Amino acid sequence: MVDPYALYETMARIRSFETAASKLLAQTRIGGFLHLSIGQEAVAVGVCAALRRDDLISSTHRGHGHCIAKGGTVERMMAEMFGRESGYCKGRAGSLHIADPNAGILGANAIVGGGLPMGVGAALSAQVRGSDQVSAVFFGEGAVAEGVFHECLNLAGLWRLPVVFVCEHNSWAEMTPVTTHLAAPDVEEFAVPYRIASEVADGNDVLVVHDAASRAVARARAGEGPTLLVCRTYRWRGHFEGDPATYRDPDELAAWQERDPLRALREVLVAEDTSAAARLDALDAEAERAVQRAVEAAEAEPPAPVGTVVEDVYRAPLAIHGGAHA
Amino acid sequence: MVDPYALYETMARIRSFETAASKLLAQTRIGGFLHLSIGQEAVAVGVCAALRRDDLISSTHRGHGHCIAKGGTVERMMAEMFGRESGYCKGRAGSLHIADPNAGILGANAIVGGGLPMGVGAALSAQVRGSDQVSAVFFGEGAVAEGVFHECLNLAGLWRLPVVFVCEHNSWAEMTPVTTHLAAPDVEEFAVPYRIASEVADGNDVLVVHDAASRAVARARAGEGPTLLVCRTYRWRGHFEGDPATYRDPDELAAWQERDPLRALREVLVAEDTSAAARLDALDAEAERAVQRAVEAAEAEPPAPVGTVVEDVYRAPLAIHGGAHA
Amino acid sequence: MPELKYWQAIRSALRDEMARDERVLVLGEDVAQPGGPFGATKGLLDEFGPSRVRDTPISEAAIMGAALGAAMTGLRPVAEIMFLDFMTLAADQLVNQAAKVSWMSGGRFHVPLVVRTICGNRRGTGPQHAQSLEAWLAHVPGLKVVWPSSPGDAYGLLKTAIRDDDPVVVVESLALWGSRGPVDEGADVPLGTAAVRQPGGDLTVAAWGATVPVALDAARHLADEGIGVEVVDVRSISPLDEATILASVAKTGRLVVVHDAVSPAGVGAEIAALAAGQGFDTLRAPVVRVTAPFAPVPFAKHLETAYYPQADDVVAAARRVLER
Amino acid sequence: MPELKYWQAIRSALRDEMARDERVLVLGEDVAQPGGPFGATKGLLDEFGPSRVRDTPISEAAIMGAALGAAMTGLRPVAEIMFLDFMTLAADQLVNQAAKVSWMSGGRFHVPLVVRTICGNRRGTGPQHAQSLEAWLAHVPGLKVVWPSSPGDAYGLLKTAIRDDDPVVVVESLALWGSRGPVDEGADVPLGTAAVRQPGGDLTVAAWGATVPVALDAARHLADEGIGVEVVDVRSISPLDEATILASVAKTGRLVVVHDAVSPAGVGAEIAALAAGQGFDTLRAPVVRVTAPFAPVPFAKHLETAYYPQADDVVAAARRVLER
Ligand SMILES: Cc1ncc(C[n+]2csc(CCOP(=O)(O)OP(=O)(O)O)c2C)c(N)n1
Ligand SMILES: Cc1ncc(C[n+]2csc(CCOP(=O)(O)OP(=O)(O)O)c2C)c(N)n1
Ligand SMILES: [Mg+2]
Ligand SMILES: [Mg+2]
Repeated sequence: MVDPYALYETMARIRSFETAASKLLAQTRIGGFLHLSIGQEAVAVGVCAALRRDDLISSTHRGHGHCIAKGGTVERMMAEMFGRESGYCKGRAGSLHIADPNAGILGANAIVGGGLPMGVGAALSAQVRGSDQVSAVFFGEGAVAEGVFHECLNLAGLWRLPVVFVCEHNSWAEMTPVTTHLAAPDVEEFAVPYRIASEVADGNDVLVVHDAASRAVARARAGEGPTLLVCRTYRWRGHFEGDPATYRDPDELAAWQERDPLRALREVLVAEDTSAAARLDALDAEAERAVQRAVEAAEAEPPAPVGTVVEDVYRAPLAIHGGAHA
Repeated sequence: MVDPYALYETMARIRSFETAASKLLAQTRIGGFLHLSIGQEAVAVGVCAALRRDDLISSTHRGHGHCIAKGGTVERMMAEMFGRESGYCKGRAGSLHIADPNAGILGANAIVGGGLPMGVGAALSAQVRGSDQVSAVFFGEGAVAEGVFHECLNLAGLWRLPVVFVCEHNSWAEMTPVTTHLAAPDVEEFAVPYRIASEVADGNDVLVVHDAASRAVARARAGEGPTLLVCRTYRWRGHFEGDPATYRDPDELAAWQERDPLRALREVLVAEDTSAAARLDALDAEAERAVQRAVEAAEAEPPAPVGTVVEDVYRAPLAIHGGAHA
Repeated sequence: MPELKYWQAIRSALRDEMARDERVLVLGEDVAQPGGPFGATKGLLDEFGPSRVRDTPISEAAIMGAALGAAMTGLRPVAEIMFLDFMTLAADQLVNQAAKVSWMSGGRFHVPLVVRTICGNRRGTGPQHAQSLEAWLAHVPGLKVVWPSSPGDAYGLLKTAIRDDDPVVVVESLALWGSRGPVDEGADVPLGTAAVRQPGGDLTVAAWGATVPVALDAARHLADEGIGVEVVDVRSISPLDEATILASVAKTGRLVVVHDAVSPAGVGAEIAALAAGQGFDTLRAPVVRVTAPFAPVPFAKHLETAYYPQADDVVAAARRVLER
Repeated sequence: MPELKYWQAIRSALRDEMARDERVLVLGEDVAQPGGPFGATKGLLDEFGPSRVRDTPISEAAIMGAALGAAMTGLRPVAEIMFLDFMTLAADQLVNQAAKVSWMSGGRFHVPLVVRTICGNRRGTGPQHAQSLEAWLAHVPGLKVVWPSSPGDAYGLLKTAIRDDDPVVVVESLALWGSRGPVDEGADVPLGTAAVRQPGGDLTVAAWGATVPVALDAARHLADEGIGVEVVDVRSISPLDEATILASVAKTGRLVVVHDAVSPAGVGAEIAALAAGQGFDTLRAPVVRVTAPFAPVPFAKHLETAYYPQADDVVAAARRVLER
């Protein structure tokens, strides 16, 4: 049985991390394109809690939540945002590209749909190696319009790969609503022509997401093939930090904020147990402290040395061609 | 009402053309990759007979039938196979790339799925220009695994474009059966998540294809959007000329040859009218003569001048960079 | 002449051409209702309506191919591929289809297609939003490729591209997005022409897009030392204005090429090869390419700054070449 | 040493590496049951079973990306993209993903991925099956690219590529498919090395893939006239073996590059630029590139023959360079 307090704790960590990142960017203490998942934490946490540490995920441009939920540390993520060598990408690639083999994070991705095939490939690898690892692939509903989504569903369906396709359906792709970018919003219907299982979950209810994901993961682990899991949710912030999001109706946002995934879980737990509130408050506070420590530590580190930018292009260093000083 | 004799005539012309091409290649009088549609003529003819001359088609590597049915002449097609300047591509691009603006042929295509978007674009153009032209896009079931197929269905569904997607479902993609390359063979199911109409037709019955296509074209012309029309059929020859097709069961071929689209229509017509046989024989003979004349004419022409290969890269000639004689 | 920002010049060219020619159609991700990811299509939807200004799904291949089909059948589409890096997703439609249709059809179809795309170099956009892939495009027969470095050229080249009957890729620099300059709405900028931004007799520096200001900066430094740098804004990546480049090299005898792309098989290699070929007899020193190192584009500002050529790097390269 | 055909050498390398290392996986269109579109994977399914030898759907992006994911998680996949032209469909997965994973992950993920692909040049396959796009690949940091010109190299380079921990694209020539040659199953051919196929003192001719026989042919002609041509089989397109090329140019002072790709921003430009840069002081004549004209590849045999560089063209270029 999943511990709901653990779920809450992780959601709180994501919320704290992203809230901090938003402020840091506004203060220009960090730079870059920042896509926050505030409001969508339940999907990342519900799904990743159904996974083992040696399972794999592939993530998106809106990936902080996935990475934290899968076991990425806020220290190394924050160091990456600050361009520090201790960051997950040695400070060179930024928050859009966090990856960690130890935590089973294949990578965030700045290409819409770009991470799907590698997630399918990880499932293929598990199948070939005879491992029971499972791969979960996150993507927004906007990625459904990318052809590669369909290539992946077909391949996974054909080979019955142990993969869970997790659609974070927040009804917006940048500044464009789903009615403008998908012929129909019901992404789960794509399971049918590929003969794969599907689940639809309330993406703001972490327990519901976790249940659905657990069934999907169990099927995958048992060799029963892929699942398309569609979670309806909503992003609170603009598409990226700096986007005023004037394109959407404030009431739409307000309605979804009423359904804050953290508050929703809190209400469930408090209704069950009167001491819950204090416990959850403590988790909130600890999440904030942890993120604050990570910020301070990252900020105190020196910038990644300039020379490191040409490292790791290949496993063994090659004579590098070109460069300003060629 | 469609004239079934006209349908037969066109099927006979395609059959003759491809039979001749096969022989010419075997005799090395022509070269190149040759993909024949013998056995599938009813799809090309049934669909194109439902189109007007100013409607557009986009075709495939197996495109002779589409081009002839849409009004391409066997003379210019044969000249192309012979590499003559009077060929549709001035002899330079070969049978895989036949195109003709006058007959509404956007082009055959050597990239699986490569012709779909341009067909959708032609429908977009009609819609923007306020024309009632319709666009028909041919593709094999193998192309369903290409992501671009899905991008096209989504776009056409969203914008309700006047396009008919015609799947020539012959259950093989090169040497690989559909069970190996599609998670499920029922291509028509893809209409559902895109909210577009679908039709399934016996691809070896030209009257049935024509009926289904006519409904689809009527919808498109009336502004009611796209249709996915799936025609089950079979290719008699190998994937390309020279492929012995040892990978498939001879009984499978034999069963489909029993259902020869030309013979099937002949039987219908003969049952209706005792004088039909003679009339159809005459059409067969005339088709063969026409193709023979085209072969002779093409063969008699000189090869396309070598210098023409650098022409038409741009509309107005540019200084050409490079080249062996640079 | 009005002063406009780079992005305003783009918008202005789109607006003027759409008003002039009803065959012009704009399509891409977020171009209609949102007015473009960075504002370059603002107002077009209101002025020209939803039929001619269309938000698309995130489907780069379909965007490119649908624009191609529309171009073949009577329209003059301007398709937007948001970032040059995403051209990889539309590459079949661009390279195997659009670029070849005129040739394959025996010159019977034409493809009056414009593809606008942004390069995010020098703007902290990281390894998948900042690649300079102009060399890929230059290697494709059937395409024309331009990269404006000023608002004036952003306007003039886009306008000419829209009026051209062949597929033209217009690469725009996010780094120059807010730069201001005069825009002459009467003047076309012909495709296929480079522009000498500053004359000089000692050394030719060829640059384009966001490296033009870098080259001009370096030229100013060197001018203080009495060294005359001729800065050639290549501007037309394909076809290259070989005559202008060769004439400059003939005059100076020395060539430095600066670009933000990596070096191997870049457009800098092409220009160096041109000098080593037709220009050989006038060349008095090695050709030096000042480029990004052979690595993806870093996100962190300090790494990005070090990654891209700076004026100092150009000055240093110039000194090496001038020693000879 | 056995004599094998080019395609048999490929098959042999695949077989040997699959037998040696159970992490090696082969996937692609028609590679398993049919044994490959041109036979290069025949017998692998029977020997290694359906888990490790897989027929895929016609989904180039998914093939590439699935192979990438498998490479990141413990396997060493050999993915086949049937023709190099189709790399356009897998370009995002190759360029934006596979090539960058090692760098982006701070060196924590590695991508021991091999991509085999055929170039149909000189085989009547026409404009969408015969493009030589090696310059695109050479322009991508994170990729290695080789193009064997003989059965021996087809074996040796593929074997080394499979053992390499970075993504390697192996381009194979359909034109050489049936060519025979000795295959030393013991010898590895290291990536990043060129091979001097024939020594000579008067002129360097650099070539790869199907132009190597053309260059050798030209060299024989010129040898009859007492002219010593050094033929360098570039073989490793990325990284280039700059040292071998420069050493040859230092010796001969003259360079002709022959390739089947179009000229602008081709790998020939890179090699010319190398000579014009580091090699400048040893260069005594203009560098001449003998390439395809700037047009798509024609299908008709007589046009195709005229389109691609022939030995005569190389001889003519050599004469021009030797006049100097
Ligand atoms: C291939 C590609 N096309 C376009 C973009 C620009 N882009 C970044 S995020 C985004 C919207 C994605 O929407 P969705 O998949 O629903 O994810 P969400 O942002 O809603 O989480 C777009 C168009 C991109 N990064 N990659
Ligand atoms: C993008 C691309 N991938 C692979 C090929 C090689 N190829 C040519 S035809 C074909 C099979 C196509 O099958 P299908 O679409 O069913 O058409 P059919 O040949 O059955 O008519 C393949 C794989 C190609 N031409 N283009
Ligand atoms: Mg979304
Ligand atoms: Mg088929």
